[in-house]
Amino acid sequence: MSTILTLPDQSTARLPKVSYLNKEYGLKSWLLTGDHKRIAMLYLISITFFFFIGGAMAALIRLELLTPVSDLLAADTYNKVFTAHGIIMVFFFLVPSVPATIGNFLIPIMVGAKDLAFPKINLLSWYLYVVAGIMMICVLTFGGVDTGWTFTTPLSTHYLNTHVVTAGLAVFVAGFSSIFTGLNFIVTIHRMRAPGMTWFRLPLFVWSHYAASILMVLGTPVLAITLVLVVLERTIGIGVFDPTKGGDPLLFQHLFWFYSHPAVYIMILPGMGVISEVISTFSRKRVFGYTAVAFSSVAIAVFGFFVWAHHMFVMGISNYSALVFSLLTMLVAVPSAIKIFNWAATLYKGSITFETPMLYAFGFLGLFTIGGLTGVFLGSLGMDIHLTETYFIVAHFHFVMVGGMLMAYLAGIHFWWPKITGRMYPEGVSRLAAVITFVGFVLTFFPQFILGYLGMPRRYAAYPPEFQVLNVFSSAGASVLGIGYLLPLLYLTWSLKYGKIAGPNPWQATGLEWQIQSPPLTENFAETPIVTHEAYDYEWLANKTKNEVQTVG
Amino acid sequence: MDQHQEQHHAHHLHLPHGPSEPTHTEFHVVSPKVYLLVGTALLILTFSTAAISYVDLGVFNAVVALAIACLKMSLVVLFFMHVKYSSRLTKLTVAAGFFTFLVLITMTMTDYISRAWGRW
Amino acid sequence: MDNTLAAQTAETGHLEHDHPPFLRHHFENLTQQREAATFGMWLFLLTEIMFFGGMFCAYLIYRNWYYPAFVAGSHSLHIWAGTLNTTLLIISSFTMAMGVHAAETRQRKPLLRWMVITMILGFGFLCVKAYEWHDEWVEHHVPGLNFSPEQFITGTKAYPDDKLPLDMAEKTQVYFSLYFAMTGMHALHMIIGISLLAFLFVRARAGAYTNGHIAPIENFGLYWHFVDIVWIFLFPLLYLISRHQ
Amino acid sequence: MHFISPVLWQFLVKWLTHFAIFPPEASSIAPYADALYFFLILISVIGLGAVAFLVVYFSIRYRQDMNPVATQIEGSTLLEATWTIIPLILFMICFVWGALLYFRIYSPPPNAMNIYVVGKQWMWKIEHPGGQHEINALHVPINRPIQLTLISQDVFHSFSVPAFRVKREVIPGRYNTVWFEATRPGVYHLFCTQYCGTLHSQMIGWVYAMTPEDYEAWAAGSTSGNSLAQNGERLFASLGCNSCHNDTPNAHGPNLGQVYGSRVQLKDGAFVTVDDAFLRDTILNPTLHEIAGYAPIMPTYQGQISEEGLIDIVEYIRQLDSQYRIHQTIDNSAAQPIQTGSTPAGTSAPALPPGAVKP
Repeated sequence: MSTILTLPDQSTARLPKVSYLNKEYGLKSWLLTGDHKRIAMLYLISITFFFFIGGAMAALIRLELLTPVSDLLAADTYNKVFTAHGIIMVFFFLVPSVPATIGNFLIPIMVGAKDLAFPKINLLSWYLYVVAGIMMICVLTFGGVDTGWTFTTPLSTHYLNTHVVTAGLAVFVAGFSSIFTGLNFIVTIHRMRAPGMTWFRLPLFVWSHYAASILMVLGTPVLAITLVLVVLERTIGIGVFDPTKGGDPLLFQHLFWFYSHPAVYIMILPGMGVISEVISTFSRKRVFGYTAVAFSSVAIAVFGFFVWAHHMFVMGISNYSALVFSLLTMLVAVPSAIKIFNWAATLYKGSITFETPMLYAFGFLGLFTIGGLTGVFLGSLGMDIHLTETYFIVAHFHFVMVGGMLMAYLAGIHFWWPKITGRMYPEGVSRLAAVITFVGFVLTFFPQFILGYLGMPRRYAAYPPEFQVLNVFSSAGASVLGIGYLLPLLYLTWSLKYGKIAGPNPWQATGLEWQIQSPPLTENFAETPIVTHEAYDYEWLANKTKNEVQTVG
Repeated sequence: MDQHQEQHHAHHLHLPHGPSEPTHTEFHVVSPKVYLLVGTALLILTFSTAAISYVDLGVFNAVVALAIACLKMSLVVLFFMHVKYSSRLTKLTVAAGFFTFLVLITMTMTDYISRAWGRW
Repeated sequence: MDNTLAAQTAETGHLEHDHPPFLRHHFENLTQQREAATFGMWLFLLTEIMFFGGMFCAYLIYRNWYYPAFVAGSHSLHIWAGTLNTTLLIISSFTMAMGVHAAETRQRKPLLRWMVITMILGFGFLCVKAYEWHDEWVEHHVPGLNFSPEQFITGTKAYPDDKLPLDMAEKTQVYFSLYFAMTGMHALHMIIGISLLAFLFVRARAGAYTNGHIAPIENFGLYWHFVDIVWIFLFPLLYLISRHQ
Repeated sequence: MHFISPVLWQFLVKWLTHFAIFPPEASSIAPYADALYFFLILISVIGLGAVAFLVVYFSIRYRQDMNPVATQIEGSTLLEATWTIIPLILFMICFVWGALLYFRIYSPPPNAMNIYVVGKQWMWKIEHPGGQHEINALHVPINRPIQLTLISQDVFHSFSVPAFRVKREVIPGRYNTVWFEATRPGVYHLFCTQYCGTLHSQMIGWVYAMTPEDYEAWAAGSTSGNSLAQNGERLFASLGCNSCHNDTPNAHGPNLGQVYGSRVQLKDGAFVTVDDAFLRDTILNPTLHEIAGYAPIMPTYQGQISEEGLIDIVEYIRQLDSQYRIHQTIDNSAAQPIQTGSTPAGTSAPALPPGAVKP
């Protein structure tokens, strides 16, 4: 199979003498760094750690659901396990996944800046994440928490005796870590762009991070105050959500979902940015309808704030209000559809190759399309009544979050791995991992759609025996999926030492980040770049390469 | 003010600092007289809102109280926080904050208000 | 940089500015640094709007539901304390604005003076607030800890006609829950503000912010004014509900 | 297979006999829900098919071997408009269809038979008007609309019968309602679908849809003796409700006969329809619903009546206008010495128009 991969001559190639990785040595130079690339690496390590903890929880869930009775785990243990899975995966993996690692690494480079606007706040953001993570680990160590990641009142405030307060505060702190990341991105994108880098020359990766950052900055504080109120209600007993004191528990749902619905866009938008870059690079073609894709990100961010009550259609919100929220939900589906079709159209008359990031991106396209379309099932009022709170919704958001975001995350990690480390990952085994992940994913989560329509409720430790066959399929798929996630961990680690030297631009991509050495210098650019071309301008790249060859010749 | 902006740009013309967009701040030093004036107005408004609350205006008590609070807020935002002299970007940021806050309130209220209308 | 944009890189950029010590390496120039700092602060204030926004939203809903309870709860607060505190905060906002002005005009002594006055006023606010909270504790108005609707059934001292039926009197708990959550969060912001101010004061005494590097003072001013604005809304919403009844 | 591994064979048999991919259609709503479901699947298949076709076709046609040099294309406003408007139209169809179904599921017909459901950790308590009490089981006749009035005693629960395609959150402090009409006799799952604590997965039960004859037989055989309304009547008297709500000329409270379903005017001038939720709330929070023309003297009964007791009283007041109620009360009044001296409201003179001012 043909490839666009162009590596320097391995016999003479060396990693650059000076780069962000080896400018300083020692633990202190990492833990007190202001360099966005080093902070991205700190995030990458901590996020991977939490991903595998959350993954272990998922494995336990799937093992327990292999049989209809609650035999491997007792009901209360099961509840703690799925709560830990939810909280860790949402707040400690998905929300920071692409933005805090790849985004942190690339946003300043892509806009042509030396660093994010506030390096110290960037570092603070990581420390907050670590503090929150340690709190969460403490919660798990000292007995867990069983509220579900949704912290539903009055269950969480009055009816549980687990570590709800600590878990709530952990999420609160993690929320501030996310706010600081988003704030830094917005300021950087507005204020730190290199000369000539106009808004419409920005890569779509930057646009989607901009949109996600808006959601982080405006949505997260509402979650923060909601959790503060839950904690106050639990500790001293104020009565904002407590029905026995006159409060309305539905208000908690409103405030919680005011953040937590936009949060799914926080999770998916950066992934969409990765997909734009990858598809463009591997079809050697500018993204079809750049403006449409850019503005659809912003549209998702704006509309994302208007749809939260679709999580509450059966809860007893007013029927009029349900109508409004359902209508708006249908509208927010449109920008996602626009993106999908634009990515598909980008392939048209391209020159397509199938390296690992592209395979993950194809996986993203398929799975995210299914995830998005099943979202329409759930946004459609009458259908939502039957499907909500069942495995259908579990399958739906896993298709979006795992099939979408995680695929995009892996696509991004592979795509920028040579830039981050200066070395290539092994192509063959990584293609295999991409295929395994896709197959395992479909096998795991597709049966759950059927289970959901059959009516199997979510968060059940035990279930009626007629659901077993599909659950066994799902658990079998999960073990395949597990292999699919372990493989990259192994071969990426291997490649740190044994991978081929990548050179500055192995993919012949157009982004600013590919025009500098891999791994980059601490200050990214030796001289402030002046941007004269649009994003994805392959002709500019071809001319530039030709000129260089001529100069050298 | 335009003139001032031009000067500012002229001054930095030789420095590449991001693409030129009409959002760059000019740093305007507000005279203490303005602060004193605004501060006095705020105090007067404070005492008047406290006093007016003792007058029965029906539903307008709440309206007047909130109107005065909004007026006070505008004074603080425009003068103490320099938004009147700030870039369009700052103004847009402030507006975005209030817009999202209003979205939170109005969209939540669609539920609470229409719940009282009954089933359909 | 073997394969870079060097050919197209501007010759300018590094040449003529005089690198003051407070210009961070990743900014091109001071304007960019100051703009970024101000913009970042505004974005942070945006998050603060939404943080308090959640509570204001709850307030709005429950005030509509339990209006008589909110009236009675509001009547039990000391209007003099509320007005005094509003006055203190507004004056402190003024002094802070003057402090920023002093930093802008590079006058160290006035800057220090205004900062001290601001700190004292903020501290005065907290003292009054503490007095009020103590009062409410004595009156058994703290929901969850020692709440009793008694006073609202029999009528308060200031408003003896405020006699609520038991079910509505119980709902004053919602009012006081919001009251303590909102004033508590506000006071927390005040405490953080005063601590920051103390830190800035120490730095300013060493001349840190009168050398043209005014962003920290300016941004702290924004924060302080924001906290003032929150109180500007809390005052009528909590203290001034239907005082004429 | 069985000669390879008997255990595996055993599992396989067990699985295949317990295997389902589609839930039974057992209510009048189910076909409508399924129709929308299949429509949505159709749209999804078309959408996914379109994307998959484009991606696969382009990947083959324009792979690097076939097309070494890409043609740069800016975009196309026409195409953008196409794939904005077509999905928008499809999604709007989904919205309207879904909204119509929502209307159907959450608007009980007026002649529905009412059954009360109380959720608590971790069981369903079902109260039939005839006085049958069930736990984790619900017996209903087929071909008759059944309305459920749901409330939780503690946390959020959710009442879900997949075979009927209905679900409603059961929340504390407020009645929610849902209705269905079973069409096929059988035994169907009843789930709590909102996570409600440790034994959430044990909060399950069965719905028994029975022919009307079987249902009659079951109802007659399982009654506890007193109907809910009768219990309610006793509670009504023992709490002293009838000292005000007694329809005498000097009564302090509104007459409750025929009040259910009527529109009453509140002090602030608004009109509300008296339904279960309103009745329950006026008993607990009378100050929130002061009726025009009456002094606000009703005390709250918060903390004095259990949810079941409230259901009894609500059901009693609900029955106060029907022939059923009058006959039952007259028949039973002799047999019930607990009956206090004052006249039960239901048996007294016809009610004044609701909300009207007493002379």
